[in-house]
Order: sequence, then structure tokens, then C-alpha cells
Amino acid sequence: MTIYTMTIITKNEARHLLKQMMQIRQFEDAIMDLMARNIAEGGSHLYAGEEACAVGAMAAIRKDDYITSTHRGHGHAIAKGGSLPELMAEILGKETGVCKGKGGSLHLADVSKGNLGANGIVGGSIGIATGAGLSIQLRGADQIVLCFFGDGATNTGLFHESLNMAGKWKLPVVFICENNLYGMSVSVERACAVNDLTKKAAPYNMPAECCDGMDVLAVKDTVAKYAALARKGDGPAFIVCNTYRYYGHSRSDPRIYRTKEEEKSWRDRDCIMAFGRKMQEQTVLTEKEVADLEKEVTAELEAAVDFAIKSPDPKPEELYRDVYFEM
Amino acid sequence: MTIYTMTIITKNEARHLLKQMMQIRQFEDAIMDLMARNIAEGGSHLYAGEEACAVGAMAAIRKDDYITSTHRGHGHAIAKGGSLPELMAEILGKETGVCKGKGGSLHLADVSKGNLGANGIVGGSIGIATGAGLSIQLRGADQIVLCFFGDGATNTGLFHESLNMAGKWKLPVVFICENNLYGMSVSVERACAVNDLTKKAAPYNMPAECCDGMDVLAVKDTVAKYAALARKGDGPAFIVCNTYRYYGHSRSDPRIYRTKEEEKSWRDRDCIMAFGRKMQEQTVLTEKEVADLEKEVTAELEAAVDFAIKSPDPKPEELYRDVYFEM
Amino acid sequence: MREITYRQALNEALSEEMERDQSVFLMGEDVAVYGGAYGVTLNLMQKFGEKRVRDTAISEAAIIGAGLGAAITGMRPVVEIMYIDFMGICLEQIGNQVAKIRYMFGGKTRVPLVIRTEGGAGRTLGAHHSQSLESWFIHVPGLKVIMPATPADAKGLLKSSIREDNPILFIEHKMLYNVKGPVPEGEYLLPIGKADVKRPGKDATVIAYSRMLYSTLEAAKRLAEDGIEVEVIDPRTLLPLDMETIAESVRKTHRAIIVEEDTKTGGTGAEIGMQIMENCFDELDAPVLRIAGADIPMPKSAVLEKLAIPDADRIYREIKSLVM
Amino acid sequence: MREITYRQALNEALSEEMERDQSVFLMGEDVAVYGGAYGVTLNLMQKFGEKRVRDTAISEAAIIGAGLGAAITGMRPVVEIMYIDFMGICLEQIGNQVAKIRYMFGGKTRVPLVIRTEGGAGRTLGAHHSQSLESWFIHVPGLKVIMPATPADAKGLLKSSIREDNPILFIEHKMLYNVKGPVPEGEYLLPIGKADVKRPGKDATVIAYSRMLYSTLEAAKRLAEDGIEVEVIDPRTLLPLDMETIAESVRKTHRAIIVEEDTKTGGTGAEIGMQIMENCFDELDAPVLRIAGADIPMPKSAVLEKLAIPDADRIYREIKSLVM
Ligand SMILES: Cc1ncc(C[n+]2csc(CCOP(=O)(O)OP(=O)(O)O)c2C)c(N)n1
Ligand SMILES: Cc1ncc(C[n+]2csc(CCOP(=O)(O)OP(=O)(O)O)c2C)c(N)n1
Ligand SMILES: [Mg+2]
Ligand SMILES: [Mg+2]
Repeated sequence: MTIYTMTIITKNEARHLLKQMMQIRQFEDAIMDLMARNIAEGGSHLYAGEEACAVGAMAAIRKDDYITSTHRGHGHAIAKGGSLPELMAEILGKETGVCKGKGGSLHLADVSKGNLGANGIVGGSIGIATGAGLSIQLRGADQIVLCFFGDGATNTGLFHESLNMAGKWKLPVVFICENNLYGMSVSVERACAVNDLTKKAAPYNMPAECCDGMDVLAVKDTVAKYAALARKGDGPAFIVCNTYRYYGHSRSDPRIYRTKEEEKSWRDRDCIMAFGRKMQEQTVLTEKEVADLEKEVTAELEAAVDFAIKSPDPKPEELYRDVYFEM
Repeated sequence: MTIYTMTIITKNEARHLLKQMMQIRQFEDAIMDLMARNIAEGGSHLYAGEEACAVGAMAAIRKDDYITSTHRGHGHAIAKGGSLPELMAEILGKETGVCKGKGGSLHLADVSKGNLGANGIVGGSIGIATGAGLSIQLRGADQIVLCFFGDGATNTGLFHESLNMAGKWKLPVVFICENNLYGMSVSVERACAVNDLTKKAAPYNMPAECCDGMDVLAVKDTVAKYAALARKGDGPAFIVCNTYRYYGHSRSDPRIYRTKEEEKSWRDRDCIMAFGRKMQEQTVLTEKEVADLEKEVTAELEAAVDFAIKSPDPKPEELYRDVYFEM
Repeated sequence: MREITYRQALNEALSEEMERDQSVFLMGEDVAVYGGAYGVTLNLMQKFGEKRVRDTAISEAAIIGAGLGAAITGMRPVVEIMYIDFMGICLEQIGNQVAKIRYMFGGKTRVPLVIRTEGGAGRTLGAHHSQSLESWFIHVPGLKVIMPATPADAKGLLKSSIREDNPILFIEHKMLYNVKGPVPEGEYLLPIGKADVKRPGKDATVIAYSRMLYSTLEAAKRLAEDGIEVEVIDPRTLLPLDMETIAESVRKTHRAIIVEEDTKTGGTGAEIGMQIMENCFDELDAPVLRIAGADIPMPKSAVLEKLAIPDADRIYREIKSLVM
Repeated sequence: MREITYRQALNEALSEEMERDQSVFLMGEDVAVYGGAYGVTLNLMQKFGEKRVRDTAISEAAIIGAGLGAAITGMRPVVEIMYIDFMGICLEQIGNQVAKIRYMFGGKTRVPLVIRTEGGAGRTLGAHHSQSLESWFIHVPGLKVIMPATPADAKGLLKSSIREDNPILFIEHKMLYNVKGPVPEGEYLLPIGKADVKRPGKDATVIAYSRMLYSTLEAAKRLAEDGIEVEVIDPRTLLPLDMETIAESVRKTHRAIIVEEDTKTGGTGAEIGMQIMENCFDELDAPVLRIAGADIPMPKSAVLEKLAIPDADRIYREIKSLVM
């Protein structure tokens, strides 16, 4: 079990963090269920297990800050303030979805909430995040960007090109690598020349730090530290959150590349359980409060799923709409 | 002036190194002249100033080893045993050129001599070099690959993808960065988040070392060390040779991005002058021998230029030949 | 004849060629331990070892570059790019290096490299996992482009591709992997660059490849019930294109239709249609018809996705109104 | 009217738009200190400062990605890719991200991004610096593709592009930078998606763009001496294509020729020709003729390079034998 340092945390904040993590977990579990019932089609890369990363990171930034997300982006979208019904409807490709049913799981985005989008291309958002950072710098704004990506993405060329640009120009971007040990079936050990992913930032003149991605407060503190630096013009940083995805890479994944023991050892450190327990130990939340929260979230998710299922499909005339902006 | 450590070197080797450097210098000067006379058309990125890199590196490997080269590739081609007349004819796009006049300056290659080619794309050869290393490893051969590229190329995605692959698989590739301080007009300082380019290899689990790219023996010794490691299966290495190109990036370059003083300070350390002087100081070569060598090379170049100019253009029927291999 | 799936046919082709020739090896993302995102390379690592079946990092450009480097130094690599949608990452390496190196080097090298990938829509995966980008590649001289539709064609053409000394882009279709069909046992090779008449007919020539072949054959069956006999030709190789077989058919039927899944504008149908016009203008009773994908990024919605690409119904209707 | 070069026209367009709108900025390799490999951005850094005219590292994918990120967060970037030959490095970012983001996000964003590049042969630079790859991009829905030939079109279209809320690929030609032509002083905007009749005629319609416009106009002059009056149309925008203007002309002349510098197979001429067939089949007296580049990597040799792309001579001869 993770050893938490004592952190001063308000009831409200504890509730918020725990609730968001629960929302994400239940969101993903609901999708598993919808897939099993053949209601959700297509690919969905589930974030279950990694909730502390998105929730901790987002708790460290402002509403008007930007994020970019990944193919495993449901958690980021929820933590960045996305509406559960709209997100769920998007997963089902419905008209009421946050992208009108045109994006789907791989392209969840809501620019109005600062979420510049999930991406079907591994590493595909890292340049976009860098450009958002450049835009902030050019506009003289004091926003920042959190750029999420996986361990696998650190092997893409675009990752390196972008970090070099951000490092050189001191752009306000915090790069967050969610290291869940695998890129699909290929482990970090088999894909990367080094296992210590903080080394990936060595050529880019930015601080790099590892943190426990199963500990929402550890993530929050680490991100907060570098977000503050970025915000005051000190440039980017690279954070590696060690975490784990509970489900397979995608629905059809038999997970032959990892062991049941490994899976169990990570589930034993589950971020929601651990944080709930800790908040109770620290008497920030009561057992009942935690249980009530869970129920509250269950009700929210039921409503979201219901909304999504009942929502209509996009109308045929949507097919050609929004390919271009028309004056 | 560079301080040389005493190295035991035979007359033959000294002659060989000096001669190759002279060949390259005179080759490039001949092209400058041909361009001024509008006989050479198209782009030519001249290697003058950087001769010690190619010559030193090639002196450290075997004939059956491979190299990959760059847009600034005349020096590599000559040092890897290319024939001066064939190379000069190729620059002029003649039928007798090493690539039958179809490649030109940007694509000098001679697979039969282990030169897997110059490249019009910055960084474009780095994957090819990596694949040649993989091929060696798979075939169980004891060859190695030298992969040349510039400082600018270290900012390309392909550089990073390739080094990661080579580092992970311990491929027998020595990556040689010819750091001439600029990628076209953009200095390393303005392009790269770090100035110390050896840091670029930090994520790739390979040794990285800087050497004086104006000192042919320093280059040779450094390359020899890592070539030996690669050959015995210890994997790749990254070498940065600090050097300087005398001419502009290309013919039309007014060189406003650098100072006359900077140019002079490097010319004062000219690799040919310095090595010639040193060989005389160490009584390996006499003044007359050096002068004779120079004359010998001048005659060779005259013959090469003459051959190239007199060679016929490719015949029209060459246009469609060799797009595909036909059984 | 025994029936096996398209996936098995491909797997057999790889396995047989690896057995036959030690210089053949496989490399790509998740091709080894996982057996390929769509299972095409299942069990090959177990059979041939980790040296010859290699998982790579997510580095598409390096995969192609390294494949090329190995191909010109004695090996016969078969590399995989998981989705054709990712090709934009490595198109520089394919277009500038792989396809041009032989010509640029004055014919002094050969490039026995096969690049396998898959494309197409049908799984509601959205805009980054549903594209048909073959037309980018038919615009790359030096490359050959193959898109088999049937298990037998998949096997015969993949085996021939691996033995070919030119670089091949071999494009599979994600919706065909489970399709079964007859495939001869043992050694089975097909010529590259040869179209196949999949259904004879006299009233119109329909050119269809990859997944669209199936929708087209279904439409052809329904048209036959209406008394319209269309000849269905699968070019199988898109570059070089077997215009002889196509033109011969068009000269007989006087009508041509191209069915393609890719977005219409700038698509492969434009080239095929244009070549038909160039070769058979005086024989044409009607303009060549393109039945193609909508000019849009592929939407996630299953309903919209279905509308975005041709199906048997639409093919049937459009051909019928052309021929009647 | 005053005459300025194509290069100056582009430079003016950039300068004026940067003065007009603080959110416009430039970024690319060697665009600032050097002023651009072909001098298009000369003096703009001096005028607008290093913040708004930015030299980047050699990182084409990041240039596009960063341009996109800036475009959807309040800026109007104009980014440069030095040669169109390098596009294969960043085509994923252009094709998957830049062009699709608006649609994928349900219309919730706009992409005011201009990607400037240049292409074409003529300087004997060989296979990696001489390509014409526009047809890859007309196959990318969501993008607009512009290829101006004259200084006035260059200026008017670049200014409109910078003000447009859709992503634009703006392709210049390396052999046109020194070409002079009349350009109105001051504010001058041209509509995107509108073809221009560059020479009126009645005997055939010739569609030519970018550098080929000049060779075509030269051929047209010689044809006129032979009594053949061809109408020369420059589409200027290749995506979306102004088929109305072209079709109207073809309905009048009954003959169409496309002159294109790119390699023929899978080229832009295929799409234009196919659309002409679709729109004007019954009006055509002859098949649409493509006069195009050879299907080869561009050879270095000046002699071969000249043979590889159409010139006025060949255009003259081929049109003459079609029309006679
Ligand atoms: C450029 C690219 N290559 C390959 C893929 C296929 N793919 C999708 S997710 C994935 C693994 C990504 O690993 P990582 O970045 O660690 O993220 P994770 O899935 O572990 O969250 C792969 C290979 C892709 N979508 N994009
Ligand atoms: C991918 C790519 N981008 C840009 C260019 C244009 N270009 C040619 S050489 C060069 C500079 C290369 O710098 P460096 O790698 O340091 O090599 P050097 O010229 O200094 O030897 C540039 C930008 C190119 N050829 N390829
Ligand atoms: Mg991962
Ligand atoms: Mg340099």
C-alpha cells in the first residue's frame, strides 16, 4: 500500500477528487458493460486504474488552462469538467455527444472547456499542446497547458520534436507521461532503450520528475509545482506518473504480455480505494460520506448512460456538415 | 591551434589521411569554381572545413562496413572510396556518374562500396543506417555502420525513433553528428533546447562523446573506440564531432547569421593545414612530400573535372530506366 | 478446396515464406507477442523466434527506414504499419527513400521490402482508424501497391510480394480478416499487376477492389435478378494497374463503374476512370461512374459511417440507373 | 499597374496581414534571420520582431502540430514547410489533425492556419527537392489547396488565406519567385475556390496551374499562330475545384486538356479530368488529355529533368495533334 504523507486537504477538495475518480471508474465500467451488451461499438481504450493521474493533474490547474489528451482520454475529459451525459453520448456516437457523435471515444474534445482533444494517433496531440503553449506565450496570457500521453508515445518522433521546441522556447506546457508500463502489448522495457522515462527529457532543458500515479495527491502536488513554474514563465516540465491500466488495451486484448500477479499488485494499490481509506483515516471524510459519494456517482452514471442510449443518432444531413467552416 | 597528443602513425597512413582531406577540399573548391562558371547547376552543399570528420571516421572502419551520408555528402563519398571522376560526373549529372547522373550531389551513393547514400532529407538516412545495423545483426556478420548527420538532424523525429531502436536492440551503428554549429542559418543555440549535443543520446542507453572534428586523428581514435565496441556486439554509440563549414550552406547563402571572426577562428584551425604541419613536426612527412601530395591531388582533380565535363549527358531512354527492377 | 480466412491466408503466406527464405523477417508494432493488432502474425514469433519476428516501439518512420536499410543490405523485411491512417508519419520514408532509392542510385540497388498495412472503415473507429489512403501511394512511382480482397488473392499476392525485388505496399482491409474463402494448399503464387475478372458480364464493367468487391458482387447478383449482367473486375494491384484487362472489358460492355471506399476527390477511382477514358473513349456509352466514399473525415457514428461509404444497396441503385 | 515579383507579392501579403492583425505570426525553418530559403519572408523579422517571425528547428511535424495548437487557441499562424518534398514527415499532422479536427470535434473549433510551401522542378535538385505533390492533399477533405501562378494571384490569395477560418495548404513554385507581373497597390484580395480564365479561346479548354500556366500560355500563343485558339484556365484553388468555370468552357470548346507538372498516375489531372467527364461527357469531342510529368523520381541530370516535365514545346505539339 502507498504510504501517504499527511497533506492538509479540505473536505470539499477530498470529495471532489474522490468523486471525479469514482466518476471515471464508473464511466469506464459502464462502457465495459455497454460493450458486452453490444451497445457500445468501436474501440474504447479504458482509463480504469489510472484515475489518479487525470484527477490529480486537473486539480492542480485552472479552468481556463488547456489540456491535450490521448486515445485513452475519457478520464482527462471528465476531470477537465466534461459533462458525463455528453461524453457518454459521444462514446455511443449520438447526436447529443460532445462532438455531435462524430468524434467518438478516440476524439473526445471540448475546446470550450479547454480540452483540446483526445487523439487516435499516439503522440498526435503533443505538437498541438506545444502550439497552445506558444499561443499563450504570444498572447501574453498566464494560462498553461497539460499535455498527456502514454509511455509508448515517448518513442514517437513528434514527442521529441515538440519537447525540443517547448524546451527551447520555454513554453508553458507541462508534459505528463502516464507510464502504465505498456504500449498496447509492448512493455516499456521492450520498447524503450531506457526504463527510466525521465531520461527522455534530458535533451530538452526541462526538469523531469517521477511521481506515484496511483496517488492522487502526489500527482496533484507534482503537477502543481511545475504548473506554477510554467505559469510564471519558467518553461516546461516533464512528469512521469507511474500507473497501470486495469483492463486490456482494447476489448479484444487477451493480456498475454503481462501476469495476473502484476495486475493484482497494482489493483491492491487502487487509487480510489487508497484515497478513500486515507481520507477516512485522516478523518476528512466519513465512511458514510464515501459510500454516499459512490451512490451519487452511480446515479449520475445511470442517468448519463440512459441519456446516451436514448439520444438519437445524428441525422443524415450531418454527414457533410462541419467539414469546413462556412462564413 | 589544436594541441595534438603524440600518436604513432606511419608515413603511409599520414599520406592517406592527408591525401583524402586534400581530395575533398579540392573537390569542393572545384565545384565552387564549376558553379561560378555555371557548369555545375543545382544545389551543392560543400564539405570544405569538415574533412577531418569523414576522413578520420572512415580510417577507423573496414571496407566492408557501411555508411550513410547526408545532403553534405561529398566528403563521405570520397573517404569511403568513391572514385573522384565518377563522383564529379555525378555532381554534373552525367551518364558516367556514380548514379548515372540521376542522383546528383544530394544523392551520391555507391552501395558496392558500402556507401548507402547521401540524402536530400535532413535526418532521412538515420533509419536506413539503423536498418543496415539490424541486417548485420540478423545475418550474424561483424560489419558495422557509420551514420553521419548534422546538428540540425538531431531535431528530427526520425533521429530519435532510430536511436531508440538502435539502443534497444544494441545494433552495431555508430552515430556521428557533425556539429558545424548551424543547420542552414539556424544555430544550434537557437534550434536545440540544449547546446551540449551529447545529451541528445541520453534516452538511448548508448555512450556519447564529443571530439575535435578538426583533428583527423582525434576523430579516428574516437570512432575506432566505438566501432570496436559495436563490432563486438556492445551496441551503438553517439559521437559529436565539432567542426565548421567554410562556405555558405548553399551557393546563395549570404551567411548573415555568423560573423567573419567566427569564420576566421575556425579557418585558423584548418584540419588540413594543422595535420600537415603536425606530420612535419613529427617528421612523419617532409614539407616536400606534403607539397607533392597537394600537386598529386590537384592533378587528380583536374582529371576528374575534365572527365566529368567531357562525359555525355544521360540518354533520353534513361528517363524511365531503373524506376523498377525488372526480372 | 479447403476454405480459410483472409487472416489465415496471410499468416500462411508469411509463415511459408519465412520457412523458405532465412532472409525474410517481420517487424512492427505488436506483431510478435500480441500477434498483430488484427492477428495476422499470430504464432509466428513462437515459430520463428524473437529475432525474426520483432516488436518495435511506436516509431513508424524508423520502422520503414530500418526496413529499407535492411532490404538494401541483404534481408527481405516484411514490416507492418498497424493502420494506414498512420502512414502520414512515415510517408517521407516511403515516398522519398523506399520508392526512389533504386532510381536515384542509378539502378545500383534493389529494394525487396514489403510494407503491410490495413485500412478501411466499418468498425466505427472514427476519423483516425478508418481511412482508405491508397491513392496517395499510386502517386509514388517506384512503389507497387496491392490490395487483395479474397483469401486466395491475399495469400498468392503476399507470397509473390515477399519474393519481389521492388518495394510493395500491401494493403489489407480490417473488415475482411474474418472472411473465408477457398485457398489452394501449399505453394500458391499470383502475379503482381494482374487484374482478375471476379464475375463475367456484358452490360457494364464494374471495377472494385478490397472490401468493395464484396458489396459489388452482392449488387451484381441483385442486378442479375433484374436482367443486368455486370462484369466485375478486381484490379488487385493498383500500381501498376492492369488497364489491359479493364479496357478489354469496357470495350465489350461500353460502360464502366468504379466502386471505391476512399474519399472520392483525388481518389483511386479518378485515376482508373481517367485511364478508361484515355483508352476507351470511343467505346463509352456513358461517362465512367465513380461510386465512392463521401469527402469527409470518417465520423464515429455507426449511422453516419454507413452513409459515408458505398454499400451493396447504393451500388445496386447507382449502377441500375446508369445502365437503364 | 506596377510590376513586382511573385516573391515580393507574397512578402507584401504577409507583411500587410501581419500589420493588420496581431494574431498573425510566422514560423518555420530559416524564415526569420535568413528570410526563407527562397527569400519570401525577407525583412519580416526585422519589421515584426523575433516573436512573430520565428525560426524553428528542423522538425516539420512539430511545426504543423504547433501551428494547429496555436490556431485553435486564438492565433492565426502562417507556417512554412521549406519544400513540399518534406511533407511526408508531417502529413499525419496535416491529414489527421489539421484537416479533421473541426469535423471530429463536431464543428466546435475553427482552424485559421496557413501552411505555406513550395514545390516543382527546374533547378536540377534531384528527387528530394523537385516534386509536385498537390494530389496527396486534394485527397484530404477539410483542407483547401491553393497554387497561385501569377504575382497578383499569389498576393490576393495569400491574403485571403490568412483571413480564412479553414486550414489552407498554399503551394508556391520555386521557379516562379522571380517572375514579375502587375499587382494592384494596397488591399487586394481574391476569392478562394475561383478559377481564372487566363486566355480566352474557343477551340479547346486547357487547364493549367502553377508553373505550367506559363508554358501553357506560351504554347497557346504558338497555337494561335496556327489558327488554334485555346482557352486557358487556371483553377488557382485545387480544392475545392471551380468545376463550374471549367465545365462552362468545355461545353463551349468540346475539348479539354490538363497540363500538370506532377507525376501523371494518381495526379491532380486525373481528378480534374474525371470531373470534366462527369460534368461534360456528352459535350466532349475527344477524351480529356493529360499532359503530365513522367512517372519517375526526378532525375538530377538537367537533360532528363527537362524531359520529365511538360514544356511549351510538348504542350504545343500534344494540343495541336488533339485539336487537328
Ligand atoms: C502513431 C500510432 N501508432 C500506433 C497506434 C496504435 N496504438 C494505439 S494505442 C497504442 C499504444 C499506446 O501506448 P501508450 O502511449 O503507452 O498509451 P497507453 O495505451 O498505454 O495508454 C498503439 C500502439 C496509434 N494509434 N498511433
Ligand atoms: C527534413 C528536411 N527539412 C529541411 C531541409 C532543408 N535543409 C537542407 S540542409 C538543412 C540544414 C541541415 O543542418 P544540419 O543537419 O546541421 O547539416 P549541415 O547542413 O549543417 O551539414 C536544411 C534545413 C531538408 N533538406 N530536409
Ligand atoms: Mg502505456
Ligand atoms: Mg549543421
